[in-house]
Amino acid sequence: MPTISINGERLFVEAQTLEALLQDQGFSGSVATAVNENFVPQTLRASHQLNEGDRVEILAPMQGG
Amino acid sequence: MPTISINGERLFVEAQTLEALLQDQGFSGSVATAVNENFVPQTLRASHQLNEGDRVEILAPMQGG
Amino acid sequence: MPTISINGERLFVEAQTLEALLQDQGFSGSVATAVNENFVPQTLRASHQLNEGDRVEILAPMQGG
Amino acid sequence: MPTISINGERLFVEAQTLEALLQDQGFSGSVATAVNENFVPQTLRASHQLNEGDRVEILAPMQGG
Amino acid sequence: MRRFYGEMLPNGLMLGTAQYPSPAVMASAFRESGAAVATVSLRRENAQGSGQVFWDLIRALDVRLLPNTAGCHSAKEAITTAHMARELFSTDWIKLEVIGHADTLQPDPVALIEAARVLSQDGFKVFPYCTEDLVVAERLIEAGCEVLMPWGAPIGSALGLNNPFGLRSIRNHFPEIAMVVDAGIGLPSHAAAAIEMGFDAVLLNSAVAKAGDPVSMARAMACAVEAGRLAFDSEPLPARDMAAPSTPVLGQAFLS
Amino acid sequence: MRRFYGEMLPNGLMLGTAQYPSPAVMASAFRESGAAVATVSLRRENAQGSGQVFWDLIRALDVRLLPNTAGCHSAKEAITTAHMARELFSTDWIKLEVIGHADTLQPDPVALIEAARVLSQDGFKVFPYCTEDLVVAERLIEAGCEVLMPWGAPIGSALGLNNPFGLRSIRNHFPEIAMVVDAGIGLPSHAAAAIEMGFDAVLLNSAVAKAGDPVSMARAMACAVEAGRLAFDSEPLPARDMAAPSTPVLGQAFLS
Amino acid sequence: MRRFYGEMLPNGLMLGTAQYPSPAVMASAFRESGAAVATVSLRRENAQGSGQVFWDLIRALDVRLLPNTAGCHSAKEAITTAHMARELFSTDWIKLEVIGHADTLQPDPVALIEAARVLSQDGFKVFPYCTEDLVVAERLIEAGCEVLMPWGAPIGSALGLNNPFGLRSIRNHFPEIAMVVDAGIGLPSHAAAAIEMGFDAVLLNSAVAKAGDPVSMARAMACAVEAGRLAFDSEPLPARDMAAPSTPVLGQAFLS
Amino acid sequence: MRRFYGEMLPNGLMLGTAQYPSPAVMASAFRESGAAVATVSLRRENAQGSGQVFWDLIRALDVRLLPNTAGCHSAKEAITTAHMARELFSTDWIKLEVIGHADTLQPDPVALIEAARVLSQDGFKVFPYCTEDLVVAERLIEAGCEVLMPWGAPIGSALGLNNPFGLRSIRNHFPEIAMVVDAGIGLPSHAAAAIEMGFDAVLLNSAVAKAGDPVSMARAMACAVEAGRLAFDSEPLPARDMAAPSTPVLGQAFLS
Repeated sequence: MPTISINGERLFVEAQTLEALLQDQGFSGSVATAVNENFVPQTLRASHQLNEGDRVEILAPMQGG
Repeated sequence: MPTISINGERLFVEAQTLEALLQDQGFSGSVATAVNENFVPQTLRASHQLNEGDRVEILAPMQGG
Repeated sequence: MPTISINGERLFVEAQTLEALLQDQGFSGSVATAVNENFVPQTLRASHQLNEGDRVEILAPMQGG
Repeated sequence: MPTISINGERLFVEAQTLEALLQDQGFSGSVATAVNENFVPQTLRASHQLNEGDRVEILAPMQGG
Repeated sequence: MRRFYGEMLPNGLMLGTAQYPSPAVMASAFRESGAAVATVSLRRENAQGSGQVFWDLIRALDVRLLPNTAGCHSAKEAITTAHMARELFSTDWIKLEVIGHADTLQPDPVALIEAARVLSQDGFKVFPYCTEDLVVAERLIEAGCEVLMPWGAPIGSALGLNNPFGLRSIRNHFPEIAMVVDAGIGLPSHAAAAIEMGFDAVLLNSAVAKAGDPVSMARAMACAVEAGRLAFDSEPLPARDMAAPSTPVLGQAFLS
Repeated sequence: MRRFYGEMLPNGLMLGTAQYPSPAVMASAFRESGAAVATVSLRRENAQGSGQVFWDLIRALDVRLLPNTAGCHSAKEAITTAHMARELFSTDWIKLEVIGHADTLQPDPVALIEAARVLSQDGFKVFPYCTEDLVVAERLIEAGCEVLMPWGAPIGSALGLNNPFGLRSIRNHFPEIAMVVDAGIGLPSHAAAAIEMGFDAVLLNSAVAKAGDPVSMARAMACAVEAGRLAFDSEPLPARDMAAPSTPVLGQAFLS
Repeated sequence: MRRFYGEMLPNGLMLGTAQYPSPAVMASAFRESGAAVATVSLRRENAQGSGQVFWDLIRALDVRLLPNTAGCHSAKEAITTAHMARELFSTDWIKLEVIGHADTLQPDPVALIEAARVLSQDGFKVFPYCTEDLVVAERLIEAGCEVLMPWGAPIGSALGLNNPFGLRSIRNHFPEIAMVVDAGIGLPSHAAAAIEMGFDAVLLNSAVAKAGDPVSMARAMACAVEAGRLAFDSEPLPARDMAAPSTPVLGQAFLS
Repeated sequence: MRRFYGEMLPNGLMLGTAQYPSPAVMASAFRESGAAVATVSLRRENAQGSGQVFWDLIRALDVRLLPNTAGCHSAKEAITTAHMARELFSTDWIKLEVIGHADTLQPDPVALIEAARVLSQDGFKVFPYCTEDLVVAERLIEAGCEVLMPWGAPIGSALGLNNPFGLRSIRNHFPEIAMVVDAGIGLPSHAAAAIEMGFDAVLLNSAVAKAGDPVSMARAMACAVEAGRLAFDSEPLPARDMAAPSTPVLGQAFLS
């Protein structure tokens, strides 16, 4: 069971893929993902295996200038 | 028969009053008048006697900034 | 014995002339004088009679910009 | 006998070294040298062999802002 | 936006009527810009009544008129001209110009104050064309003026606001007085800047009439005045020397 | 007005979405101003999906989106963020920000050029936030940028156009390139001046969002941009040092 | 450098004598700067003769005196003060100040012209403190003034030259008249800029007297005036919009 | 005044040696101005040894030399030139110029940083000619530069300080770094203003060499730099918006 960081917070997770992680953590809306500072497109989330120590970023739209 | 200046031009005129002068010279529209650098209102033109050497100014609307 | 004002202060004075006034009041250095807002040159101070209510100004050099 | 370029001009020269080239060409004052865009210090001129096609720059002090 | 002698204007754009390529272009410029006020002048009429054509045109614009005393070099001349204008244009508004310097058309402050006093007493509502001089402004107000028209720059120069400090100063020293920046405006940014400073209106002529396309430039100026007015009423963000992010820094991702 | 990567925009106003008192005020500011483009950003989402509310709001605006890479301090970070933004906002437009100086948020020219090159090759349409530096501009264009976004002044400063010479220079040296003055604009007169110089658009945020009344300030900026655009297209009267009368001097009466 | 009523001054620095931390500092400031002229004033003397100390000090400076009429609000008051000053300081030079606005100490142009006329007829050599107004300038010259002293900015503001256009204009319109920029100068660069424009001198006081180190600031101003004078006489390179290399491009090496 | 790589200079004037009407005039300009530093360059020598005449002349000036890499368009070229200059002029000081834009001679920031890093590691004391860009400045400092030379305006333009905000900003952000305003200075008031802002020196060439009288202009610049230095060290009176009398109002006479 890998320890990964999601948006800077360390968690023990059961999910093996990025897709599963998003579902387990309850992210349902429009988000974009990166693992270890590399973009992971939506279409590759299901096949993207998570490894111990991965740093996952899950971003959503926000206000900007 | 007095010699007066109308808008800077010297003329012999028969008119005795400012009103008559305007009629004789064919001014029919909206004009304002001054004699010898003093304003003569429309209402006083009929009673305003012209004298030898008078300087009459007859002004009309024009463009301005 | 006239009441006059010297530099804004009212005083009873015995002096009859501006010259005498300056001496009585102890002004000895370089000053210029005005009475009732009119300049009184040094050469006329001796002959300048003071009257009741006169406003005397006695000015000296000062800093200025 | 190599063909080299000196300050942009192509020449057939007999000199085998940079030092010899300077002497042959009559450069006697304060100059600095580069061959093929690399600086060649004064101390290395005697040992710097010239090759066919070398581009030699010989620079002197000039006005500058 | 302050009232002009008690009168509310629909907007802060005053437009001159001189120097257009044609009367039709002038009429379009007024229509398209919706200018609140048109400045007009007087000239010697000839027997053909050529001034009447302009008069008919100007009445059709259906806009508030502000006659001027352009070209007058003395108080006396300006006063007589003002009286003639009042009768001719049926308005007691008068843009008082007394030229003091032939080259720059800069106003003569002494004659201006004198003429303003006489005309105010005669019931005129005087709009004096002046500089940003605070003391002259105070004298004009004492003379009865409820409106001031300081220049931005010399007439026809299109230089904009030459002395922003002086204009801010005159604007701030007389908070009750309606003020129009007259002369020198060449671009919409100049007009907007004047209104942003707190001026109630701008008066311009050559910037519009002598542009390549006077009609669209007239619209540009109307937009600029509206922009300035809205901004003035919106309590703008004050300028500051230091920088700040305009995107909140919370929740920043670490992707590096 | 030049095209932006081949696309014609209805007007030259680009508006940020940050720092408004409320989402409703933001939405009104967009509606009232008719801004052609809205800038947006990305942040870490939480499980409650709080970013989705903003997303729904922004889609309802029905406006072209321009996501930014605000907060990125390296090329790598900006590139990853750009990819995430492209997927999330379904647009290949990206406002490329690579912060080089923490205080002033000034861009890092070296990293900016590098990121612009990579992203252009990846099919992005890059809008780089840059300074008025001509050489950096040339490198950005070589890197594939068809649009440049030089600053007016530091972000959030409201100082306007700090270096008019530099801005005129960058505008004139690359006549084919669409350019947006981004950052520093505080007042409508600043926005109008930028467009009058030949810039195609302005991008602003805090001047609107942090005004006392953001909605009317948004309208003010829209008016200013329109004013600048009309003026630029109207061939304005050139400024000149000397003065000229704006009333014709023919037929001048002698009343003195 | 023009003459002042026929008199050649050794340099273009005129310095006030007010507001120094101490009389000794003032004396050093004059010595170190070599100022050509000292402005002085008048005040009510008391029986202790406290004005005499200053008088002794000022005579020891061995510098041309220019008494002022500071604090006068009417022509009458200024005229009387001028007469008193002439007697007291044994000079017919008078810096004519007639305050028109209490806050800003801006001159009253009407009273100024009147007082200048009366004093000129009384044989005074009038140095009127005025604004950059061309028409007032012309009236002052007609009144007999051969020198004008337009302000740079309000007295004591240290803002420098608020209206460079106006100052250039007044300087260029009256090429025969000696002119001094009086008031508002805060830094040497302001003083140098005034002289570079063609002004003959600057008059300043608080910039020196209220600096942390008045003596070295006085020297700074002397250097600045000299710099401006030398530059004006050296036919400076005109500014131009485009760039040019300052190193000749002939014989450029190819090292790349 | 900060040290330049540990070295104290007698004053803050650096003067170029190009474009003078004659060598004799150049020599006089240096003698009369007492400039602390002379910039020099390199060019292709011919067999007649014409560069040696200049070299003899320059050594006779007895002034610190600062060779430049003018005309170099790449880091490589600048580095090679720097090495040649170090040997030729026997100094490890180098004014690093890497041209990025042929017209304006604006520096290429990327190549500049690269060359600065290599040269610093090679023991050079690099004086990089740069813009007012804070981020480039920071990179240059990281690369080993202890001195920066931001431009005032394009080389040879005589426009002065185009972006005072940017110059103040770079000056204030790196308080430990010695800085020279290089390029664009046309008048003594520009030079004085730079020093007043806190810059340690100015470098100029065409303003002096191409003035009608280069020698007196050189003196003017020396005076201006001294004026600025004295003022900076004298704690100047801060500017303020409002006005204050510079004559004490106590004891004011009543003469009206």
